[in-house]
Amino acid sequence: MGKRITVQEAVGMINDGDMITFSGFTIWRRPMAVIYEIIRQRKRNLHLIEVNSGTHGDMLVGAGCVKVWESCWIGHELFGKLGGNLDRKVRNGEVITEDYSHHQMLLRMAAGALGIPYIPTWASRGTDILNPEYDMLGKLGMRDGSNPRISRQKAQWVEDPFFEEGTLIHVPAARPNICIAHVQQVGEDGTVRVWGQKYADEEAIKAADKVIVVAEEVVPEEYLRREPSQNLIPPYLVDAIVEQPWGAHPTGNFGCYEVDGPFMRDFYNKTRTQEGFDAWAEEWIFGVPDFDAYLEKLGYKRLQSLKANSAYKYSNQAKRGSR
Amino acid sequence: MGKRITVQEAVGMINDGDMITFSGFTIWRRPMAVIYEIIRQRKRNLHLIEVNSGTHGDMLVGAGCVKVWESCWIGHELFGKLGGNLDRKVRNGEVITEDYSHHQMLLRMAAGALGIPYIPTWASRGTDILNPEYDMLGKLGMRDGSNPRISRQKAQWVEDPFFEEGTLIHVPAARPNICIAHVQQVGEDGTVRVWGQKYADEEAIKAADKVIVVAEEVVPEEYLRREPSQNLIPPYLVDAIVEQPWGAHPTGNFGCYEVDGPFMRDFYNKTRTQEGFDAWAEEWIFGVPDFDAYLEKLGYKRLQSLKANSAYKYSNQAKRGSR
Amino acid sequence: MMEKNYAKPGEYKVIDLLAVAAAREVNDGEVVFAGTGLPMLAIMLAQKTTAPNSYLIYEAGTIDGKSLHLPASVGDARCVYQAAVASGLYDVFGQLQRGRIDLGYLGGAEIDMYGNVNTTVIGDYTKPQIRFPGSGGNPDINSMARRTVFIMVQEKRRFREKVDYITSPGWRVRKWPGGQMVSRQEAFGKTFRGGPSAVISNMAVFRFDEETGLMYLDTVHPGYTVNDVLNNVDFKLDVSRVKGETEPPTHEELHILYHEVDPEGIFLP
Amino acid sequence: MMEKNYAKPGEYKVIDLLAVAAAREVNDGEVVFAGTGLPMLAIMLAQKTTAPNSYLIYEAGTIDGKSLHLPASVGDARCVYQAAVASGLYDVFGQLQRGRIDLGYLGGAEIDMYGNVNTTVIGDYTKPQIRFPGSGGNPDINSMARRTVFIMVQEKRRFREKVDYITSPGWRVRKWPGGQMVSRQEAFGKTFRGGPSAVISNMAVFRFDEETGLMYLDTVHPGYTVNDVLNNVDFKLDVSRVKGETEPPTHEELHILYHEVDPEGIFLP
Repeated sequence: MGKRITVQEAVGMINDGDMITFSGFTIWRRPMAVIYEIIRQRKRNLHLIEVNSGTHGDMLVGAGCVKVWESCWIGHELFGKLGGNLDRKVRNGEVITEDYSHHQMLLRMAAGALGIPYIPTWASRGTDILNPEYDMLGKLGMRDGSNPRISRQKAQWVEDPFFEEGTLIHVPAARPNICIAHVQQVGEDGTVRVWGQKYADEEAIKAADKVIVVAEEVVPEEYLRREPSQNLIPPYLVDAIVEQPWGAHPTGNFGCYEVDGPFMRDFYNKTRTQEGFDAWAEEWIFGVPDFDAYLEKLGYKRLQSLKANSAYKYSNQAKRGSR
Repeated sequence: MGKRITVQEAVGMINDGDMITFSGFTIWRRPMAVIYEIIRQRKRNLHLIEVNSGTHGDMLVGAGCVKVWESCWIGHELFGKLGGNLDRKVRNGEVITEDYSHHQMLLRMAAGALGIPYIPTWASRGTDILNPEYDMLGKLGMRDGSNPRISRQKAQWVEDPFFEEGTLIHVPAARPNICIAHVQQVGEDGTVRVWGQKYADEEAIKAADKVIVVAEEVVPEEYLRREPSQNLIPPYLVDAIVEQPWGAHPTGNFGCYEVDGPFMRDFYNKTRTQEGFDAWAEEWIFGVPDFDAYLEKLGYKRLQSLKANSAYKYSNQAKRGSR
Repeated sequence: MMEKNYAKPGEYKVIDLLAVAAAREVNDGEVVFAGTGLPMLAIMLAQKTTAPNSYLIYEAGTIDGKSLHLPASVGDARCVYQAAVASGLYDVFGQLQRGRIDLGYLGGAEIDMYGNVNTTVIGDYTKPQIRFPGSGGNPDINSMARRTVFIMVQEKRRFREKVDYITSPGWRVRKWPGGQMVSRQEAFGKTFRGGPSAVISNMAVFRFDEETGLMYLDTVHPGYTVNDVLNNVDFKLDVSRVKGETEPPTHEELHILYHEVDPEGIFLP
Repeated sequence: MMEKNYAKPGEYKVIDLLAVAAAREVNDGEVVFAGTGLPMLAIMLAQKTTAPNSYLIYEAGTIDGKSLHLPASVGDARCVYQAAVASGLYDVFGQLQRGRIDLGYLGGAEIDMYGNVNTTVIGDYTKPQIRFPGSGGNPDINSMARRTVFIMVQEKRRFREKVDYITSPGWRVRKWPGGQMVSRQEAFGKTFRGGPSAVISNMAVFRFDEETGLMYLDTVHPGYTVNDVLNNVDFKLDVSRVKGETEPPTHEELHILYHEVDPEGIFLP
């Protein structure tokens, strides 16, 4: 139906300065093919707004694409205890961070998806997340309304007048320009099916104004529509479709492939310096023309070892622990 | 696991004066076996709080079980253009009504499910739903906090301070004592699977303090857990399980059976007078000892004609229209 | 382009014309919220004629179903067949509030000259003469979809200067607290989306003046006159802009309605 | 009852004791929120010993999974196997805020004497020395589950009088705006649920005084002394209530941990 585009074209839909969000959870089901291409196309001043971040976010930060990182978490789980690039760039004052808690970020995305400007929550009272001194966008004068996607306040304290249960917090809706989602299957017209845990994908996709869906495979609409209660998103919410097998590597994808732990650990280790990251990016991003070439460089054997067993939904080949 | 009880025992869990909600949508998937038994056990002063109501709600009203009806809609779709009992009892001042819009009721239930006391919405501004003269619970002094489930205000007008988008409405959470849900399948421990449209079941179940699940069939947990992304509710949110085939009759149930239109139309016609309703209830509720006897009275042929074709998920036998 | 083969009065029923006129309000590619009855006929006819790429949402929680048999209500099992998504109210109402819905189809018991609709009570709300089903999603759709088409029965007691209860907001509404009648945008700003764009009755099609928010007569159905309409309206109706006759159903449209959309005669007698 | 067959120091590693001590905090039938690592070991051990009817929720969106292979993170495909529900964050965090969760397991980089935990930065937030991953769900779980158990590394620089950043609220917290340190309930009333009920380190188990909210020493692990603990705490720790030695792991527990819970050695070296 004319929605099929390439990874390169998908990244062309992203503008410098865009507020952007992604599918997935920490090191699972991140749209890595698009992430690499964003870096290759040298997008700048992105405002990441994410329920949680991970390898993909730290990579964008390392490549200098990110001005604001607004989320609750960044790291590589077992394969890297923090976001090496974010850590360094925050220490150097090169990236603006705005911290909310996980539930708050989720609710912010849910409010965006629901079309309301804010939502109440009990979460995270008593913490420095709500310390007005640490409202970084506010301190930098970015809450003046000049960017209509940045709320005028970080949060608000309000008394519950309905049940008199005390003081709660209003957190502002997340309103990204664009969401890039990697999923297992998309129909030719755009119906999205996600297998396994859905994370916060529904909220992220619905909160965004534009949606790019990258899928392991594009399948007939009729096939997905045999079980409509297993589908997450209808076609008219999807602006563009990219078919990219393995497109979430090195993050994992339920039913498709494992997290590539050694690849991720190597990445993390190299992010402890900018030079290290730059060399890594030179090898794995700038040194290859596109994602298929990247997969070729990884090689059949490595990919095959990550491939999910179709009964387990994960690989039972990859060695994971010390025994 | 000790959660299996009878319809009679389930109704024993309901107290006079309880705030109560149900699964389903208008004339679909309502827990009718329990509704009949509530009437048989002559529960009184119930406060119905429903995303929408239908045949079941009007039946409870007709039987004198209901003090407050708080919802957005009541009727029998094609088979009865309004709630005959509610219409009569409201005209006679015998039932208190509190009107919200559909989206507002849904959001109220969602707020209850989310554990927050209220939620903002743009819905239904400019209508008499928000006319303070028509805040019936307020006018009757029932918003004084003596019942902690009744909010102190019907709604609140608030300016959006985050994106300056204007005046919106806060509606209070719905906090029922109990939700009674009729579903297709429940596991022995309480995992709930709903086929087809989910309506507002997830919100209603999660908002309530106690949950009774009536299912067409109780199945092994292991069976439902083969596809966990198709399940709606985990076991620990379910307090009691009742197995009752056809338990939603005369309302319909996706994949199981059709709405019994003629039965419903007959019911509706009789509700135009209290005497008519009373005679109907005498025949179909008080005149039979339990729901299985009611099904026996309906008879095999009638039930079989309603039974869903397993490919279509509805009956292709029942004559529906004029041609 | 093939010339249209119109049916003559007597070759179709009023309800057919209602369905056809309503179907013509859909633009191709739009996302449409439809309720039980005529709205279903309208959108399904549109999908089979001029708007094949439009998407149909049912309030109970199905999106873009391709029903093999006409649903008798939006909660019907028939809604789910070949749907893109079968979910629930939270999904579809959330999309509505998020601004994703182009067009809603609604009905009502009473409508006033500003398009305010009543589906709640006749008489005083606190002591009514009749209690109707209530709002359902009427006010939600009519204040959060980009535009709304109402389908109504044309009677003097239904087209009133003032309705007994504003269930669904027209172009001038009550602002609470206080209750003054003010324009939508004046009352609530740009976040108040949509509103009634057309009212289709069994006699005519009405639209609304962008400035004043007042209803005016747009076209009169074949077989009726402007006077027929005026005799069935209880307020001063602007008839100065009548464009002429409502386009009648074509034989092809009637065929689709009776043989493809509602062959069982659920809504079409 | 069979007599317990305890392992002696040297027959188990510190991490084994941590997992076992944490597992003992679960009561049967409880609903438990567990993060990656030791929390997973603890709840899975508990399910195989003293709390077979407890329910395990992973933050990424699975409920009561019966993993065949130990997940390496809460987003792992392995979490889904034989789960009651596989959904997403909106479901499980909603249940948390609704008050459905009995126990959360958490970790942290720093903890103060009131149980405030820091997982965000070392140094000034606006110009940090280290930027950690951030809060994740730590503050959410620790203010909305009925109680929380923290698992920490025992070091002077980690058990501090005051943490650099309160990521997760202890028993006396900052009330904003203003920033005074006040008790949870004083600050926010009864809707502030839960809080840290135990801190389990590699040396000891700590609990909190109900009145003052101050941490005190509860039990010391075999092989450590009260003085060892005092030397690794940077505030005045109440050691007057020490109950004695932490119950060591049994051979059965160790067998389950190494052969059933983590046979691949994902978290257990």
